[in-house]
Amino acid sequence: MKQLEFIAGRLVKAVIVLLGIVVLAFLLIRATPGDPAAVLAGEAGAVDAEFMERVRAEFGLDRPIAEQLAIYVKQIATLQFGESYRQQRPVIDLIAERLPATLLLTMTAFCIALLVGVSLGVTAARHVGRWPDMAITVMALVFFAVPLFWIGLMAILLFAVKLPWLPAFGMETVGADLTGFGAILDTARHLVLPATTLGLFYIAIYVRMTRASVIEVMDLDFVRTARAKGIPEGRIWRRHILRNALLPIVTLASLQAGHLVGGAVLTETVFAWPGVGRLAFDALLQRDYNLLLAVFIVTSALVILFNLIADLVYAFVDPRIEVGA
Amino acid sequence: MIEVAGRLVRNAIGLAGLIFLALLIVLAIAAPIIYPGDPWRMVGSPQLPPLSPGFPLGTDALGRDVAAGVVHGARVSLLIGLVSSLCAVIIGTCLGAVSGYFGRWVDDLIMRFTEFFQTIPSFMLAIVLVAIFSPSIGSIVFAIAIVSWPPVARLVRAEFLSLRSRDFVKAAVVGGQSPLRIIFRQILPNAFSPIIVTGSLMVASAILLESALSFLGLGDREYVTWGFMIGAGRTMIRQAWWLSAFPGIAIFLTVLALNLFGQGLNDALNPRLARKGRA
Amino acid sequence: MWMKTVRTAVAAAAMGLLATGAMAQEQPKPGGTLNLIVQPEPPTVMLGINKLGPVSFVGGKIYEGLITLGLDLKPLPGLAKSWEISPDGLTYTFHLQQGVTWHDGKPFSADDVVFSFSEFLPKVFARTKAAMDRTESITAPDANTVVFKLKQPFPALMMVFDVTGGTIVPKHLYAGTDYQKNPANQTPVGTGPFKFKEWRKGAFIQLVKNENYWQKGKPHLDNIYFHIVPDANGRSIAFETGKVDVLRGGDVENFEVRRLGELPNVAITEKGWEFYDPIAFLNINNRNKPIDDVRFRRALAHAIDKNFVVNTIFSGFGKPVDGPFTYITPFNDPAVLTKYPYDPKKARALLDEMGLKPDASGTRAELRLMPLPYGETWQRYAEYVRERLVDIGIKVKMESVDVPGWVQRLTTGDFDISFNFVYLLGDPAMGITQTYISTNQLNRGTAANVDGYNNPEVDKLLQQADTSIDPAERKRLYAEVQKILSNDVPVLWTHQMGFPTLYRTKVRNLITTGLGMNETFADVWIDRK
Amino acid sequence: MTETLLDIRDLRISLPAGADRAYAVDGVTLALRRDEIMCIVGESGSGKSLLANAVMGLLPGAVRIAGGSIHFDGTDLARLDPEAYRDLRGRRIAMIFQEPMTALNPIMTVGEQIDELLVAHGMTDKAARKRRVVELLAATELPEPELLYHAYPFRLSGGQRQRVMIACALALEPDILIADEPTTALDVTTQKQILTLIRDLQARRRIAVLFITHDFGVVAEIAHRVAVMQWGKVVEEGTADAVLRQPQHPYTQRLVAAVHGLSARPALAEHAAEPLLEVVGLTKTFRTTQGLFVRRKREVHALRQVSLTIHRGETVGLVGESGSGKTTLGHAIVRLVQTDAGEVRFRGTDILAQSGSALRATRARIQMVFQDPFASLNPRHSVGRILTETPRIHGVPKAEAEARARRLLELVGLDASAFGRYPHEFSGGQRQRIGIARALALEPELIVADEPVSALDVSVQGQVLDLLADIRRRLGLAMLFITHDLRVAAQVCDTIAVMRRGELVEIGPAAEVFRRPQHEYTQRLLASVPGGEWADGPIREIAGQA
Repeated sequence: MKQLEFIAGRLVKAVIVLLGIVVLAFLLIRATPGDPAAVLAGEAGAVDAEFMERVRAEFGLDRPIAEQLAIYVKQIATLQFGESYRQQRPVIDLIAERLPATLLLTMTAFCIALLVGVSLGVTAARHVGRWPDMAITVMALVFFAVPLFWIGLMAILLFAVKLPWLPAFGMETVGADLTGFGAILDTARHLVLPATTLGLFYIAIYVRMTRASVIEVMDLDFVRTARAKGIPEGRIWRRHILRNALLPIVTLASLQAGHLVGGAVLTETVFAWPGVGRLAFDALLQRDYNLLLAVFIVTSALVILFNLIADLVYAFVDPRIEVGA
Repeated sequence: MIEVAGRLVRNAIGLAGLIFLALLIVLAIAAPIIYPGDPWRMVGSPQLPPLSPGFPLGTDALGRDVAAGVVHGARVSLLIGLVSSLCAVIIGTCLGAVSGYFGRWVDDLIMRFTEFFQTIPSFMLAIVLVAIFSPSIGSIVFAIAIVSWPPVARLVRAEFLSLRSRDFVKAAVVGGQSPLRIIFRQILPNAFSPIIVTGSLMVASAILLESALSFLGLGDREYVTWGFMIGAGRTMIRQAWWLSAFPGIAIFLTVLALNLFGQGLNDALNPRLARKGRA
Repeated sequence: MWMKTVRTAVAAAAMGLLATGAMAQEQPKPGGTLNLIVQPEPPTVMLGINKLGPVSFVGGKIYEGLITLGLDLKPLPGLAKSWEISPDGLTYTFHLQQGVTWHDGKPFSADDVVFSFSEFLPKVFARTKAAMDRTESITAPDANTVVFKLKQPFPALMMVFDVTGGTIVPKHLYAGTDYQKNPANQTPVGTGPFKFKEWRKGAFIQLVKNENYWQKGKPHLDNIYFHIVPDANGRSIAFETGKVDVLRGGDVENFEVRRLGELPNVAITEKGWEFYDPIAFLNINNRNKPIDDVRFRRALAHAIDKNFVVNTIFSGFGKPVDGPFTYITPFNDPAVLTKYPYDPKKARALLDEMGLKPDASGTRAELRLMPLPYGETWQRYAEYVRERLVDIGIKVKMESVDVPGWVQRLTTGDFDISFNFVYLLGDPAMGITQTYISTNQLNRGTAANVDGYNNPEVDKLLQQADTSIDPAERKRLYAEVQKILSNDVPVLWTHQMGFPTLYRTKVRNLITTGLGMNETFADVWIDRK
Repeated sequence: MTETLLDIRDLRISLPAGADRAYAVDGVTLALRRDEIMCIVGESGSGKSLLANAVMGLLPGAVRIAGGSIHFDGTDLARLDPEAYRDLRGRRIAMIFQEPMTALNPIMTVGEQIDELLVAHGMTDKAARKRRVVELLAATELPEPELLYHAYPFRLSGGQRQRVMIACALALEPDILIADEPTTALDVTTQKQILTLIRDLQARRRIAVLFITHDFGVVAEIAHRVAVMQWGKVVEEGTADAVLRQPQHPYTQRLVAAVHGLSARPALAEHAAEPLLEVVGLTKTFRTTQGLFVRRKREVHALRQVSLTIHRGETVGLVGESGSGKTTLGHAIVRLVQTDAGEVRFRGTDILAQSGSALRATRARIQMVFQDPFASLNPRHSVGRILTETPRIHGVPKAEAEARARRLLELVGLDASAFGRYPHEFSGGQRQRIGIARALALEPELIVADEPVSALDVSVQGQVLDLLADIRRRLGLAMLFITHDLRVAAQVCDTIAVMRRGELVEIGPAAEVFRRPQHEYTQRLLASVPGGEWADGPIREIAGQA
């Protein structure tokens, strides 16, 4: 009952934030120079005033901006995201087509980053000040300092061209018509390069965070207590240090997971990954307002969703947060 | 402060970062002397490989000197990095300070506002902002600052929350000092070290962000930046690797140096942690 | 430098011819999959409602026009097996192929053609609308005949019957509906040799063989995949690693074409753009000072080295031009043109003559330069022009924009100098008039007279030439237009563009007409050993 | 009977380079016998905690044993392999720590934390372990042990947590219990209970206890034998009686002398009859929203209808345990918190209604001295700036403010050269002097001193209290002296006010309150003061004169 109350409360808050984002994003996107009618007309081959008027009228672009905003907010309130100007299809369909790809990419990258980053961070912290720590810290710095798209290009050249081990781009072997396990394996092969590339940067972040967090927890009183109790080192690390140190990492990480979804534009571009980030960037270049806005709203909603999950995860693993008590 | 400088000097890694940055800044300032004139000028034959006579880093598709580009690019990349970080730090510090100091509804309001900016996918927001104002140094700096300030605000708020309950702040209140004076003269100086560390790391992120925007074709074409050089050179990566390799290395080294410097600074400002690190 | 390029091109063309000759004896092998790239990802493949390049490329396999155009721009049969034009140039009669069915099995008839031209296309496509506005009636005397009657002669009319300008759409699916929103757009139904199968957004579009195609025994291919690869490097790697068999002009930057062309079993051709006939020029806003002074425009023309542009920036693809026409159109007449060879000294002298003396920093004037946001080559081009202008003392402010920004600012006249290329579309009445006539200026698209050039004499000559039915008369009138334009320099023409197509030699009969890659591909086959 | 369990010989523990001395523990020889409680007493930095950690083999990384030996039950601990040492810890030597709030893992239940100890030492029967844990929790007098087994530490009070720690320590019936300041962080009544518990358990199980403390009161309460440490050396060792009543070493004598009895000193000076500050019906309720999941309101009544009068020149001692509202009252008077109802009249004017310049003027008249000498001075400001900043704001010209600051430094017993230095260059006691000087810089009439000596070592406490008394006498100041330490209150206050849960339960002249406490709570408080009997006893008087 109280959990429900809590979730309801958080949802109300989320809706307020989302509403704000709708308004802000709407105004921002409308502020971009470039008339979607002109773009559409230009695409359609040649431009005439009548065609542009018709497009404007069709999408309500001829009304005052305040009225457009009111209409849009009203639409969003009933979960109507409208139609893409360019593709003449409901934007929600367009996003639904692309979202799984983005989620697959980002979540894989996220899991790689979290797993590798946390293990390396813990290793560094256990050997703090000695060579494994130095090596891991330097490696994390290198990952952090190299532009992501640059690593992507290099990875393609190396692993897809010079050593043709992995596919360079796309999400599947087109035309192979694979099914079942073969299809999964095929997608996995396509996933390796982009997910690793995207993951590298985040590995660096998690290494840093984990290292700092573990070093901090290592010195806390209850760890000393555990030692005084004669608990074996292995268990001290697992039950006492890691569980406490990873708590904030896990929550912080789930917050970032939301952002990853919106931040994969570069990776999707470099690896021709058919995801939402690229969709949004193309929508911007085509002034497809409805589509771009919907991507903003959907990704923001995802961030909020991940925040909520983060809270729940935190509450689940940290007894200090009172679950409805 | 002298002590901090001393500790920084003793921290070999931080020192390495500092020296590299100092050299880079000297190079950036001296760019017009080393490579006078416009770096866009076509001065040699197109696509000379590195170590060609007169062109140590080669030339590009139009016969422009890559070395001149890298040196002039340092100016703009560093400038964008520094100015946008400075803006982000100022915005974040002001909001975070007010939020943390006054608490209650002010805090609530500012934190909702901050959350809001943290919820919108930041890279997309940056892209849209640059598109709105059309790519120019100003709009890029603005966009980077706008997407970068929330972490600073949160950090400063947290610092203020912990500092404002310190007794010296209470003493200042009891002594009749005004809130503004307390924020800026009493608390802020004590929150400087984490802000400076965050700021130095933010410069690195800003340089990366600018290069990413440039990569997507959203750079200011008036100026040569490293990000632009990579973006322009990457399509020719198979014909002329040096076009994107050298600016890439420049970004890498700079970001690395900034991180090393930031970490060194962090250790120097928090001797407790540094000692722990060595223990 | 460019002589060598021309020689290479000629050699390539000769080899291409030989190959074609040799292949004529070869028996096409049926089956196989052709992998292509479509860039950028089209908004739709329903060619009726959208005329964007990628839509024509994909949709051109699904839909058909009444005719297609040969490499020499002569009409060839399509859905129409023959046609007659009355001597007065006012009546066009088309006789349709028989036994044609739509992909959904419904029979195709003259009704579909009448519907397409009288109702569908004028609603969605301005170019066809403009042409159809010249008709008095479109009728179908019987199921296999369509008659167009014109109000006044318009010899360029044939140029709208290709698959893009004259896409024939099924009346039974579209009559009385909102064309843009018709759900049938998602599963296009045409008469072409390939049927729409699947579109994985952001990944690929798949077409499959139409077993009931009206040309018996065709098409030869089983499948066509159009891969979507947004990054230029990715596209070139896709070709290099054999993922795709063909790269269309513009898929990769020209300098990559040179490299990829040297791979084994790969050929380059510049054919297949004869109908589109792209010409590149710099838009210069004639309304703005000091561009309004013809001496200034001439100075600009002298400042740019067209050979450098073609050879270095466009990697040798294309041919410098000195006037509004390319070497492809029969109306081109280089003899009458005033030429502006690359000569910075002369440029400076002209500026001096205007009284634009350099100030302390060497600046005579200041202009805004808006690059064309179509990739790195155009970016280099802008950087080159900026450098050249600075050289003659014109300070340049580079204003970067994305495509919509470019469209908006160009079509509203908010620019000083910009870059552009337009299609000449087989006839000056289609591709020349729009750019120089004074009645077609702002908010009319990027190929309009955005520069604000205004010469009543040119207006008059163009109108006469467009409606004349005598080819000799037209040639004379257009020569006059070329003479005046090259003297007035309303835009800075640089070159006839080359859009090289890269393909693996196992792909046969790839480019056979002036529509090039937008052709139906009914004849394309893959040689498998 | 007198079997030696722990034999420490000439132990030296080295500090890392750069520390203030080379050896934290310098040649300590001690023997701990079965069935006795040995107290190691010393001030901060004496090395007593490191000694305890050395026995446990839990010295921090950079600190090493440089010489000497520790034998446990005949075994040289230095020769023990790590696994054997680990098994020794918890099974034969157990330890409890000072901070019960942080010594337990926050994300494991109480039961699990005791259970894992049993597992670590080889107890495999799950049901038996469960029984044992519940039994232990009951043995340490924790309520509802069955339920507590599944509770997380954050639900427990400080005293309860310390009991859990003790239960944990005694789980395997060790031979030695090392207790490192186990009651320092607790309120006085809780301290009393924990001390009683340790004493009882020790007696019942006949184990040896090494009890580390800084408080001679606690020593008097619990010790059989005492070792006094200073600068890493044991300066005096003997039976509790001997050390407490006839301290031999001057350092021990000084420490013992610093512990005052509860019999209040005679009033220092007669204070005027006219009230300076009147607190009338002051009420404050803190409302916090708690819980991430359900934002549930929790109300804490920090002040309930509190009324109090301070006369000119009077020192009112406000005593009570943590959470009693005494600090809130102090903060309310200097207007650091907003109150809900009631008045604070200063010279007859309600200052709670003031704002702007009137408030500023009042602020100058009422100043505050804070508890933590490390937190109360801005580390980025020089002493000169700290002392002159406030007067400058109140319109004192720069030169005069500086002159006044120098006079104040002299007054609080600091060298004038302190003016240009920064807080971190001073010791705790010196910083507290600077804090007092800052409070005096505005020449106030009333000083609210919030636990001004609680963070200081006993010997320094005395000096600061003397300073306060001296200043009060010289300047005729009134003072509200907030403290949890009844001994300190007895030393300086004319009037004592006792608070509990936001209410003022008793107020009266100090001598009266200490001699004849009226309220049950006051009585309990007084009875809980450790070593009360000893401190007030006649022999101590002699020691005090020594």
